[in-house]
Amino acid sequence: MNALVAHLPALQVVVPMIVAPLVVLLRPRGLAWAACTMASVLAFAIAIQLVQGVLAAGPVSYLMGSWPAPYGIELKVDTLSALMLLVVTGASVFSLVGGRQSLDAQIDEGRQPYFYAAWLLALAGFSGIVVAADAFNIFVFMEVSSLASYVLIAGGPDRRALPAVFKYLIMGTIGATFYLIGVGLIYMMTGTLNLADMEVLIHTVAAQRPILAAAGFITVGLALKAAIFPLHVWLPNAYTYAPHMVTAFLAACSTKVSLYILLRFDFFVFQGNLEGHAFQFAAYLMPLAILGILVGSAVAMFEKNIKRLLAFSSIAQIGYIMLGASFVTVAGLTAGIVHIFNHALAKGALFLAVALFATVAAGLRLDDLKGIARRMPWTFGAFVIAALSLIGIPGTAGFISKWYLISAAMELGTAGLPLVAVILVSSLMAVVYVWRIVEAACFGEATDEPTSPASAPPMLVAILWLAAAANIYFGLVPELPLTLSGDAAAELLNHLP
Amino acid sequence: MYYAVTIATLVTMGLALIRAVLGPSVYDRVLAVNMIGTKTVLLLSVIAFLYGRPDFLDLALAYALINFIGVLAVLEFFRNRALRRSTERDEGK
Amino acid sequence: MTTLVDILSWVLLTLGGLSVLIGGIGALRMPDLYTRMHAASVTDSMGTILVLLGIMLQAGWSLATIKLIAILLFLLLTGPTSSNALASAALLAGTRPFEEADQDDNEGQE
Amino acid sequence: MEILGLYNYWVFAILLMIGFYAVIAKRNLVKKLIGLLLFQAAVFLLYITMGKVDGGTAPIFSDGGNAIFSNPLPQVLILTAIVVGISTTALGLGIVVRLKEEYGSIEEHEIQEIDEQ
Amino acid sequence: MIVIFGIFLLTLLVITAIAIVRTDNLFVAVMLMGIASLLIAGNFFLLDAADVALTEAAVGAGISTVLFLSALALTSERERSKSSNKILSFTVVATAALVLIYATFDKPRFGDPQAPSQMHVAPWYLEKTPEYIDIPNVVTAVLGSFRGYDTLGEVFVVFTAGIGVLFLLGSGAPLGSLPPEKINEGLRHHLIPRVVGRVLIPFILLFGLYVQFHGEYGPGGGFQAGAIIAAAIILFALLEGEQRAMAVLPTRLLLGLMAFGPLLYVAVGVAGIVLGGNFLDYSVLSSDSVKGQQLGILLIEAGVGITVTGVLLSIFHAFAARGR
Repeated sequence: MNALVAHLPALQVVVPMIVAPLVVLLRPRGLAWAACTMASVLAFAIAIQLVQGVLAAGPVSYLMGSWPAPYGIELKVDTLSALMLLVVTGASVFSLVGGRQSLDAQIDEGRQPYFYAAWLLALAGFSGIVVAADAFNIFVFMEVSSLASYVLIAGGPDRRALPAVFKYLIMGTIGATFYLIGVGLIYMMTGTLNLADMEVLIHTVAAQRPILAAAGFITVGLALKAAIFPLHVWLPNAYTYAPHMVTAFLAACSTKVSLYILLRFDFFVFQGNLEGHAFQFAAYLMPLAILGILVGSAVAMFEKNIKRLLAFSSIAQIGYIMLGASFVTVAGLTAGIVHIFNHALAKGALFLAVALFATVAAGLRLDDLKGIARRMPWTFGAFVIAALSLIGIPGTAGFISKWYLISAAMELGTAGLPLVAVILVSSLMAVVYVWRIVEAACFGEATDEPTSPASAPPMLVAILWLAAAANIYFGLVPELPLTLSGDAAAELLNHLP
Repeated sequence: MYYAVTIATLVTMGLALIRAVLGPSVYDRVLAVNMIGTKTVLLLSVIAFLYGRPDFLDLALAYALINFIGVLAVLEFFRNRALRRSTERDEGK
Repeated sequence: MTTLVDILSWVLLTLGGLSVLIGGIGALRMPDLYTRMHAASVTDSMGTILVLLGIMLQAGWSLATIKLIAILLFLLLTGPTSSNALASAALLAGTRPFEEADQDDNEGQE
Repeated sequence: MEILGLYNYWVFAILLMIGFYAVIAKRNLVKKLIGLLLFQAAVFLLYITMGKVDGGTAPIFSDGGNAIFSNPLPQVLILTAIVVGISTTALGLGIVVRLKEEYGSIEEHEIQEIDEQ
Repeated sequence: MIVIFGIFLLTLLVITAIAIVRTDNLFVAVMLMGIASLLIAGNFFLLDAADVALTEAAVGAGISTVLFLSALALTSERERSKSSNKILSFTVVATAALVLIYATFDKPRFGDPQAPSQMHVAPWYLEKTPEYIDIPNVVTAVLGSFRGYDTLGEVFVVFTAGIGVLFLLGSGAPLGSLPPEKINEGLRHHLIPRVVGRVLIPFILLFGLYVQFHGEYGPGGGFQAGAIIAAAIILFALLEGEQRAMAVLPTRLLLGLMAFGPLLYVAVGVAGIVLGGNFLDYSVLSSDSVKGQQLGILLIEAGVGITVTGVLLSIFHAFAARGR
């Protein structure tokens, strides 16, 4: 067993990869879900092991094929990637364990093996990005995860999923290709693909223009993938028409993985080396983050479909993460990174609740949800807890990130005051859109009784409550995510001169 | 002398490309694609010798083969289209 | 002996290059599909044979020559085949040869 | 020669522009995918160009004495990228075929109009 | 002189690209795309990238043309709408291009042996390949071993695309469920292509195997071989009809190939762990580390070839079956 511990970074990616082809071949269809869930749980366990290892002994490095680092491909798990692994694998486990009935209802039985294989590939792709320490390897796994995500989203029962996924495919591929151009330009000037090596070598490059262009291309490409305002146009429809469980999974981790690469590149590779890059980074991203927060929340206030509403809220939340990062201070980065974790908790739980609503309600417009609180009190209770966490009420996980964000903004002095105002205003907007759902659910009169009194799958309710409880737990005992993100922020900023 | 052949091949590729762009019918374009394909095979063979690496003739062989399959695929596409049109016409009546 | 082989191969290569070029010009300048195909086949068969034979003489007796023979055979088999398939497809689709289609003063030049 | 030395990079930029323009401006979905292929092909050209060494030959050892080889690494990367490109295209075409079946159209704005009704 | 040839090819390429964007006939655009692929592949060959040239030709001019044509047969071949918001698009595109051209002026000169990209990692590969792996083709060595993990990812990208298309379109109708008059006859009534094709297909398959196993010595490898073998079987399907091709290689078998390839690759990697090395460390596969590396590369190349063949044929059948 001890021998295997050294191989955990590789196994994190390899375990779902082995199971994916097997799932396609499984004969009795029901096994596909079971195999997929088991692989996911195993991946989650590996992630927990890695988090413990990183907290105890610092970053773990792994040499693929035993080739030394800049020549072969290196994997590296530090606190930031450990936190991301926890989010990615956790989201997968929660949605799979709870989501069986929901997925059975939305995906034909004959197509399920392909679907679950794609799920595992998405999981492998996200984990692969997070553990990679090689710029080109990140591209390869980015494509694995993207292609798998397209497949998952295209599984949506509504035909509108197809145009949505096509748009995502086009924009995602443009983003990935931009990233590839950036990596190519850096390689041209430094001759390496290893991130740590790049960081050292860019110092020695006299001519900065290609590097500057590379920074631009990589930032824009990843911003496309991460749906940073105004490059978010693919996101609302993709999230709305995907199968509910896919939305829960992807909303919790997919854009965040792209944000993770963005942070890694901008802080590790560029900021210490490009003159004034920290300032440019802040100057470009802060307005976009603020606009994203305000526009996302504002649109969410007027949306009629609950999934679309939550999708626009996601755009605002991505804005929070970027806002924290754009301070370029330890406090700001800590706030941003911890919000990756907390937002995954809140949004994941909300989408799980939406999946439960969908089993009973006729549709997912707010009008369809009238009176749902009386029909599904338990589900609704958990929904409200998660929504409070989204708003940032004290006692929930969301509060922690908002609190850190506000204190980080206060550190900036008077310049921070408008930012605090933005955060408060957008929180009020969140109150408004959450209230619209609550109002419809509690006080609306159901127009007609459901034709089939389908009962909510108990497993999903249990998982939902687990997620809601996690929102409260990490609101009261936030040490784990805070330690991880604090360390990660310090690590990222260590690279600044 | 290799250079002379290379230049002749390249110029012919250019001429065929003009034909492909001008058309006018799709068959002209297929013809042009086929021509460019065979000229690429010749080009590769000559350049392999120009570079002194005759082991790269494999590539020329692969190109010849891919080109053939491409042209047949196009013709199959035509045949299908003609079939589809005729069935559509039948259904229209 | 080598000089003789060299001269012979240069001649072949030159002739090959010329046929390739002439075919290319023909494919561009000829008035309709079928005549263009005629011109293209000059490059496809004559040009290919001459150029590849020329290279073969240069290569001498080696693995490269065998590969060149394979390429030559392949091109000689597939070239006319695709031309045939193309012409029949075009004919079936209703593209008429030049003299019937065009009524202008080009007629009768054949 | 100095100008020629950058010619490949300019062609890369132009090709990238053409492909990118087709992706953004064209409303036909198949045309968008074709544009995407061109766009990616441009990037392949960038990588392969940077790997070329004067007087070098392909990085495959042979008995001949030439000791200068071009850079193998960009070639490896592009092999992978070509495969990734065709995979994306195949999946995109699959989606286009399904769209045609569901909506009867492969024009972006027509699909949008159908959805809005 | 070679530089001039390259420039000429690139110029033709730009002309082709412009023609592709301007034509409103999608079919013509696909044909021109095939030409563009050949031109770009020819240019790769001039730039010393033999392996890439082979792949680009097999993929761009062969497989992608076939896939586009299959999709066009199911959709439509005319582009009905004009471009939208041209000015905005042009601004975005022009910005990107200006950034790139701005960056070119500090780039190392084309072909400069002192350029940083030739100095750091690359010489190590050229120097160490004979010592550690001892195969002539450095590209295969880097692809299979030094950066074998990337190639693993690539195989899974292909696999994902395969299951994606099968998920969207289904794997095609099983044999015998169609009324006989509906069975696609292919080009069977065209006697000449059929006879010639029949003669050629065995040789093409043989050539595919040659490319597969010769990849360590010359240009080639699993991906190119997979594409060539798939192309040969697609040729068979075109000449003899879809149904006969499916009878030779039923969809179930293709699915098996598709899943077996990645599994073989991962299994080789895991064998590295089991035998005491790291993941994808082939040197532990045999008592002699060089032999182990060669064995590992042989096996993973086989995995790549199997995956690519299976996936490409599955995708082709999925498209073809949709048309019935």
